[in-house]
Amino acid sequence: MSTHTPTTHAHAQLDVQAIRQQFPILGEKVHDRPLVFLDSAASAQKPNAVIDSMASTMRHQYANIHRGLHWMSERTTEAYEGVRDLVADFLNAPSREEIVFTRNSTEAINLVAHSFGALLKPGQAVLISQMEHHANLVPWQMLRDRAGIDLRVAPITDDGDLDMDAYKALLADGKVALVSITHMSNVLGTITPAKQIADIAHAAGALVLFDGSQSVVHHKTDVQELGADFYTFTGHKLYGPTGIGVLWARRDLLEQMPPFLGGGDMISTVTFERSTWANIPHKFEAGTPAIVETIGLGAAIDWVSKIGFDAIAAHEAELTAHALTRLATVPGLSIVGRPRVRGGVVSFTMADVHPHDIATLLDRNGIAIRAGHHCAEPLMRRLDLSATARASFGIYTQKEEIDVLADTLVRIRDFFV
Amino acid sequence: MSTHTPTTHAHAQLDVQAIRQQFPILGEKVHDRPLVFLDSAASAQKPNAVIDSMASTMRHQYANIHRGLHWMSERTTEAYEGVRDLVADFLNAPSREEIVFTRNSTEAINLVAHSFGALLKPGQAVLISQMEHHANLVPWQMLRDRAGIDLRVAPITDDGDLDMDAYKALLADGKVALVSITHMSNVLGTITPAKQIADIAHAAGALVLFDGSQSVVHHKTDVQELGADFYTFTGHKLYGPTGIGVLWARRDLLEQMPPFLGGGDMISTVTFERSTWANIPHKFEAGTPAIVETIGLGAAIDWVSKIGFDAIAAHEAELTAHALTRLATVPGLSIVGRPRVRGGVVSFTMADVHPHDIATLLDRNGIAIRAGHHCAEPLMRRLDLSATARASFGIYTQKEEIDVLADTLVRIRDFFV
Amino acid sequence: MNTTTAERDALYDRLIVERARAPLYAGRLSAPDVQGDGRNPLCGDKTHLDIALDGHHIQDIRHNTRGCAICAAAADLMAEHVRGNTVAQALAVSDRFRAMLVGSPSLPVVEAQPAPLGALEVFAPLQSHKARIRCAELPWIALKEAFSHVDG
Amino acid sequence: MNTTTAERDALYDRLIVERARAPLYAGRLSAPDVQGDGRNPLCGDKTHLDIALDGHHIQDIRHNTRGCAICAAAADLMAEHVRGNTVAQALAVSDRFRAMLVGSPSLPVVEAQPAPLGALEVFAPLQSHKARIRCAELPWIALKEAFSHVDG
Ligand SMILES: Cc1ncc(COP(=O)(O)O)c(C=O)c1O
Ligand SMILES: Cc1ncc(COP(=O)(O)O)c(C=O)c1O
Repeated sequence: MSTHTPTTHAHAQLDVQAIRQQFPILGEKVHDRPLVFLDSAASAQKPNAVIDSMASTMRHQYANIHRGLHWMSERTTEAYEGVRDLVADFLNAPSREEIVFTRNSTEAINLVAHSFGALLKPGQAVLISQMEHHANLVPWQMLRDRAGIDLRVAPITDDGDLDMDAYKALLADGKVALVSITHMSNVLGTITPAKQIADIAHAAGALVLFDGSQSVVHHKTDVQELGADFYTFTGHKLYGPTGIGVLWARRDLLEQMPPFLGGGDMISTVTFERSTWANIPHKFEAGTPAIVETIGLGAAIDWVSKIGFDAIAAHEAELTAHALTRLATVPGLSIVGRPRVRGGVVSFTMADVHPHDIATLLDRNGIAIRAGHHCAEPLMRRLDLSATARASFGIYTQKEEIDVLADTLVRIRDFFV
Repeated sequence: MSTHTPTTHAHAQLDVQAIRQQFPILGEKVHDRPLVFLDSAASAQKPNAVIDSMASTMRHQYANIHRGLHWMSERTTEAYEGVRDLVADFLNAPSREEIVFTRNSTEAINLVAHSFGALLKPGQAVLISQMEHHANLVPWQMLRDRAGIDLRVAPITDDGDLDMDAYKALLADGKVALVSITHMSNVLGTITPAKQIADIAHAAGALVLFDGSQSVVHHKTDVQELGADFYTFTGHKLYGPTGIGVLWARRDLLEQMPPFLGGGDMISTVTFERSTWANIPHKFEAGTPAIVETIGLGAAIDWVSKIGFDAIAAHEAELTAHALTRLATVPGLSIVGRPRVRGGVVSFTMADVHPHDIATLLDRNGIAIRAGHHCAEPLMRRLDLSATARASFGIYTQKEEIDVLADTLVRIRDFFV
Repeated sequence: MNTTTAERDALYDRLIVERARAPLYAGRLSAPDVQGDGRNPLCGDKTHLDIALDGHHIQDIRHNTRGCAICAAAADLMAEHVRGNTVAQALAVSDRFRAMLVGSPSLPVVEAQPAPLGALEVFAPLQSHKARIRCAELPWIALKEAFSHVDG
Repeated sequence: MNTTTAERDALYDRLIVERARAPLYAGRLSAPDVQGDGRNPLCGDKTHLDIALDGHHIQDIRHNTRGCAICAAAADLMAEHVRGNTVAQALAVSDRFRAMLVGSPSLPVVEAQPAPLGALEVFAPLQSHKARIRCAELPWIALKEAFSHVDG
């Protein structure tokens, strides 16, 4: 953090080679070919900074946290709680107590569906969109079936943008208590107009949750500027460890919400008759947390912050533009989604070649992409597709890798047609 | 696994020095003194085998699992799912599909309280004991308050054993649907007579869950032999990573239980109207799991299995006997709990010296123990104590460390009296 | 795809690609005796089978498949293979096919005449692409489903 | 504890150990004007304060503490320190004491006459034992609670 060199937006430039050196896995071969990893939207690879911070914690300074009075425990507690400060900074949250650590985005959204959901009354509604990941759909269906609330779905346009008029109309009757919408689609790449979404929601008396799983990776996130009430993300897509995610929520909401999981660390006092809850955020963190992974997430945030989102966003914009141009030259290829603002995720289909065959054949050439419904089945149905192929780009992606992708796609198509 | 050398019970002997070499942290100094780590019951230290397996996964073979069609994803899926086989073996579970990965024991018990709890009717009861960790108490209180079930508490004897007559009596009316009891107390060291507990529960028509958080570390666990219906444990106490725990449950129970968290990977099909669930165990694993931590847990289980529970149990029995003898010579010291069968956990108090002062003063001498209510407040109240000091032993603990503990306690007592 | 790459892709044997593109047993039967369906929600692959029986023999079989090349070719080659078989024979082939895909140790010796897999062996390379095995299995799941209505 | 170890344990200053063992301000007042309670559920530490006021001055104060040496000594030394103070002065000391424990940067300069901590400085080493800070703070929490019933 201290060595952070400010980069101005105009001159932000990544030294991709230097960055790639920090990801040992990028030197691996797959089927005797150099690995071309274009699946970062599913999960990003980890830099040495993250791997080493986790290993070093376990080698030199580890013990269970919060309840220990000894040195190892106090130092580990400091490291763990220090990451809460880092995450609060990272999201520009008003306070560190508003940061709750979870396993992943999925658990963060489930926590809200459970604990905020417990405050909802039958007849109230939750509003999601047609392009949600199952993580931001299934928990609300389960809440609907449990609590008798309404679940509404805002449509998207054929380009893959949120249909803002329809969105507004769905809020009109004032029954929507919570809008829960992705900040970036993991299929279409759409970056949603979060500030506008929040303003409209608030005007209609609804709160708003953004699923930031994809978006926090690509640009600077400021929950206050966005006007969010809840925000979630997941460590493993942010070059961090698996097993760690984040829920940010406004203090007053966290304070009102009943706890989610019960157990150690989330209580104030316990008798057999009744228990009282710890203050936020601890009320929502039951049991021994993912200590080492939280520390690893801190290392990831430090690492990303040093590079800076100006440089990252510029790099990814360039890659995405290049990909859209190059893929357009592949015969029979169609890009899925043409949103107004997009991140580094490009879905496509190819006439006469099923996405699964594309993925397997690319893999035989060392190229890792994803194919399927991307945990967004209802979106697939909206697009009238059963699956897409998806290439996604990270901090370490090189333009040349996109060229290899495009060239190989041409050969695959020749093979099939 | 393949290099596992069978050890007979009689000759099982640990080479503690060789084992200590594998734990880099044990070479650290605290306040200029060599670390004496007697807090393994809170969380164990990690051997190189675990640290290296996690680092190596992130360096050489990592991607998101289950949905990927490329090499990195398929290999990572194999590694992750391979740990399910290992854990099934470790517990002698009838089938791998009965192993559900969670964050920790706490989440595992919450999962049961939520999903099995959803099958209970008002008037039915859950029976716990007086010596439960908050993790096996608070989730049942929350269920009680949510679902109108009864929560019963089986008393313990003054020695710290489960009062078997009282236990039986509490089951007599046939209303208890589930007995949820620890397999080893984290405060008293009591190893409960699990098989007998299960037999009595079953005879009364109740199912039984054992909280194995402490016990799996010390001896071989066989869920079939115990007659358990649910069993939980937590990776970080088993020399494994944080962020990973295990629920084992009988297949028919898992199949009946509704899901816990909703999201990716736990579904079969999703429409906006309704979703259907994946087969077990996936139904209970929503979102991207703690992939690297699961692989690390596999490394821990491999490592422990190679050493063998005969050797581990013999070593810990010797340490515990030594500790009980040595601590008895410390003026003013009282051992808390004299259970019939015990594991490597010893709680104590000292006249005129508060456990917190003991812990801090030991820490100044490099000795890490725990002091407090150990997340078992109601047990403290039963014992009429506000806190205890607790030393706990692991595979790497040396007799000499217990001597250092006892000698330092004598000096601390002199200092205060 | 140039030769080098094509060689590397033994998985996509010419036969698979051809049958996926131009299946010989696609279509419907006008009066099927039994029908079966297979669906893989993960990728949207679907297959429908129409089967005409003559006693216990499979007299004719047609498939209607929407899916990847592996799935489409597996359906077509399955139809070709089991046509003329008895139901019991076809189910034995099914077991053998599955054993080949998951790379399980040889079947029990009690099986007197192991059903030969013939052209179906083009799918053997799936052993190292576990995630795609279900694509090749889907038609066989549909076949089993169809036969679940037949006793014999 | 031998000298070497005792030196290492600057945290447990003689004064702390003595006051924990033989407090000078333990007990109850027969007619307290205000009372305060502090409780740390984490370790069961408890303190009860009886305070006699003379206008805005703390005329007398007694504590009844069950807890660790840090907590017990903190209660006793607090009582000694604030006796004779005005309520406002005592609260200023409380802030200063807390600032010392958490090692926060110097208080705002607007504070004209920084209240001297005197003997309370024996708790400074807690800075590096964060988990024990609440032990020393507990009596001060009870004090604030007592004063919450006083305006001024
Ligand atoms: C007996 C017992 N049960 C449950 C737990 C909870 O384990 P975890 O915090 O890993 O969920 C612990 C450890 O803290 C324990 O000792
Ligand atoms: C938009 C979106 N939301 C939620 C998730 C769920 O993230 P996780 O699986 O880490 O909980 C993902 C990633 O899979 C995603 O892309």
